Amino acid sequence: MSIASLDLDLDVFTGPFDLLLTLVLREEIDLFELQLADVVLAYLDHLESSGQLDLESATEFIVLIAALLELKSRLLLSGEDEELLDIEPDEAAEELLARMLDARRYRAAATHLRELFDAEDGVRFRSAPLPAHLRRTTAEPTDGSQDPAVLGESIGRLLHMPPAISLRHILVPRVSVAERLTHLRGLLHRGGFTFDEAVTGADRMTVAVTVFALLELYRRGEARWDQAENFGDISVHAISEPLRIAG
Amino acid sequence: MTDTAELAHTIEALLFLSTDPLSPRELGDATEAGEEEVAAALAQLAEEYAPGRRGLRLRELAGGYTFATDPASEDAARRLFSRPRAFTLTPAQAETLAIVAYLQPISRPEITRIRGVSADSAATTLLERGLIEESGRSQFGAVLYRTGTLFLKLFGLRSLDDLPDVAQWDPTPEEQAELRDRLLRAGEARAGGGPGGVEG
Amino acid sequence: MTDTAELAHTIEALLFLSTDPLSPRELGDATEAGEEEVAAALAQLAEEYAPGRRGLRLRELAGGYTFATDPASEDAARRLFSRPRAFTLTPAQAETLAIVAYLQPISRPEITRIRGVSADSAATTLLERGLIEESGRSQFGAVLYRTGTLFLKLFGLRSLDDLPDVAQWDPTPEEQAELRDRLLRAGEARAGGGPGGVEG
Repeated sequence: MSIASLDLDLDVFTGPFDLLLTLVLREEIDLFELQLADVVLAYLDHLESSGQLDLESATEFIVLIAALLELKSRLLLSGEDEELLDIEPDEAAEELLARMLDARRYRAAATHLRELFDAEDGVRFRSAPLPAHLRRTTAEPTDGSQDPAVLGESIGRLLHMPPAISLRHILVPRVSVAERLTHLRGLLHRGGFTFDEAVTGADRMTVAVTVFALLELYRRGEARWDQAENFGDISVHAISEPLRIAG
Repeated sequence: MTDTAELAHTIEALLFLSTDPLSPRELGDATEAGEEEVAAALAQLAEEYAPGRRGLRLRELAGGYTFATDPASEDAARRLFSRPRAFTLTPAQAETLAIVAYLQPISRPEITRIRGVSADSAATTLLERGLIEESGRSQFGAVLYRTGTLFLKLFGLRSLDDLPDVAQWDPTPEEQAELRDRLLRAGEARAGGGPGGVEG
Repeated sequence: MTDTAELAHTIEALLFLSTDPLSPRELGDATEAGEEEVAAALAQLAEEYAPGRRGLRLRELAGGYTFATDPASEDAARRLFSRPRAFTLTPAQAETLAIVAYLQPISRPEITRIRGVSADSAATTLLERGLIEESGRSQFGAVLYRTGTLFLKLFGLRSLDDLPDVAQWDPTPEEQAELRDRLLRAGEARAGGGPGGVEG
C-alpha cells in the first residue's frame, strides 16, 4: 500500500494521508492544530491490522512525517528568537528537498544492488589454501620496505581534535522543572487554576517546561485537569492536599 | 599444442589456485608472457568456459579474472556443504552499501544523514562481512568507509564503473519542481504567519 | 545435452569448490544421482581432464576425487605466489600499529578509545602477521600489546627510539600533555560526536 492512501481519522482531519499533506502545505490545516503523534499512531494501527511491514512505504512515511515534524518544530521556535532561525525558509525547503531526493535516490540504488546480488544467487567461488608445496615459497615482505612516516602521520591524525559541536541551535534552559513545580504547587495551594493563568506572560520555553511540571504533578497524583473543548481552558485541580516538598 | 593453448592451461591452473581474481598484468608477470598472449589465452578460456559449456564459468570481476560455479549446481552444492549462500542482505544493509558504493569514501554520520536513520548496525555487519572497509579519516576525524574487492565479486561487477549512474533514479524535474514548490509554500507560510499557541 | 554431461558439470563444480577429495558416494548424495550415473559422469570428467588436456587434472586420492593443478604450471604458480605480497597496511591497520608503536604496551580497549571505533579486526591481522605481539596483562586483566622484531625490520628501524618524531604531524604541538592523554582525549571527542554531530 502506498502511504498516500493511509486513512486517517484525526481531530482536525479525516481522510487519506496525501490529502492531509496537501491541506497542510496549502495552509488549509494549521500545522499547530495537527497532532503528529496521532498520525504516527494511525500508521502504527494500520501496520498492526495489515500484519505486514512494507519497508518501502514505511520509509516514505518516516521521511514525510520527519518533514512535517521539522516544519512544525520550526514553527514552534519561530517568533521571538529570530536569531536562532538563521536558515531562510527557502533554504530550509531546499535542504529538506535535497534530503528527500537523496534518500529516494539511494533507496532505488539499494534495490538495484539487491537485484545484482540476487542475480548472482548460486554463484560460488573457490576459497582454499594453497597446496603445501606451493605455500612454502610465499615470501615475507622485504626488510625496510615500509615507511615509518606512515606511523607518524597516523598518530598526527589521531591527535587532531574534532571541531567542537555547535549547540547554538539548542535553547539554553532558563527555567527548571523544579522551579515550575514549586510555582504550580503554590497555585494549587490557593485552589484550582487554569493553565493560561499558570503561564501568564511566560516565554515559550517556560510554557513548555510548565507542561512538563504539570505532567509530573499528575504522575505523582497531586493534580488532575479538565479541558471542556479543544483549545479551551485547561483547569487544574488538586487531588489531595499538595505535598510540601521543595521541588 | 600451440603456445596459446599451453598458456591457457597455465592460466587455468593459476585461476584455480588463487582466491582473488587475477588481473591480466599479474597473469603476465607469473607466466612471463606478453600482454597480447595473455589476452589470447584468456579469450580461449572464456570460450571454453562459456555459460552452459562446463560446470564452471570464467568471470571478469573486481578488476581481474576468476572461476565461479554455474548456478545450476547450487542445489547440489547446498546439499553437499549443507549451508546456504554466505549471507543475505537486509534492506538497511543494502541501502547502507549503496550509499557507500556511490559516495565512497564516506563517514558513518554522513550515511546516517542520508538514510535519515542510524546506519550503525548495518555498517558494522557490512564491515564484519568484508563488504565495506575502513579507508582513512575525514578532516573531522570520522572514520571513512569504502567498498572492497569482495563487494565487486559478490555483486558480479568488474569495477565500480559498472554501477549505473545514480542520477537515473532521481525523480523527474517536474516531480522535483512540484515537491520544491510545496515545501516553499510551507516555508512562506511559516515566515508570514505569527506564532500560534502551544497546544499543537 | 545428455544427463551424463549435465551431471558431469555439477560434479565439476562440486570438485572445484571442495577443499577435500569427494567420494562417489558423497557426489551421489549431493547430486541425487545413482552410483552408475556418477561413475559415468566421473569417467567423462576423467577423460576431459586427462593429463595434458587442461591446466587441471582429475585425481583419485584417498577414496575420492579432487582437482589438482598440472605440474607444468608450477613455475608460474611459484612466481605468482612468492612475489613479495603487496604488503600494504590498511588505514585501520596503520592507525592501530602506530598506536601500539608509540604507546606500548597498550590494551585493545585503549586502542579502541583512541581510534573511536573498534580496532579488533586490525589488531588480529597485525597479530597474525607478527607485527605486534602480546606483552602481559594490564592491572585490569586486559591483554597488552607491543611491537616485535619483525616490526622494526619491516620499517627499517634500529630501535623504537628511531620512530619519527610526532612533532611534524602534530596539529597542536604547544600542548604539553603526554601523548597518551592527548590521544585519549581526541579519541573520546571523536567518539562522543555521535551520528550527525561531528560531521553535521
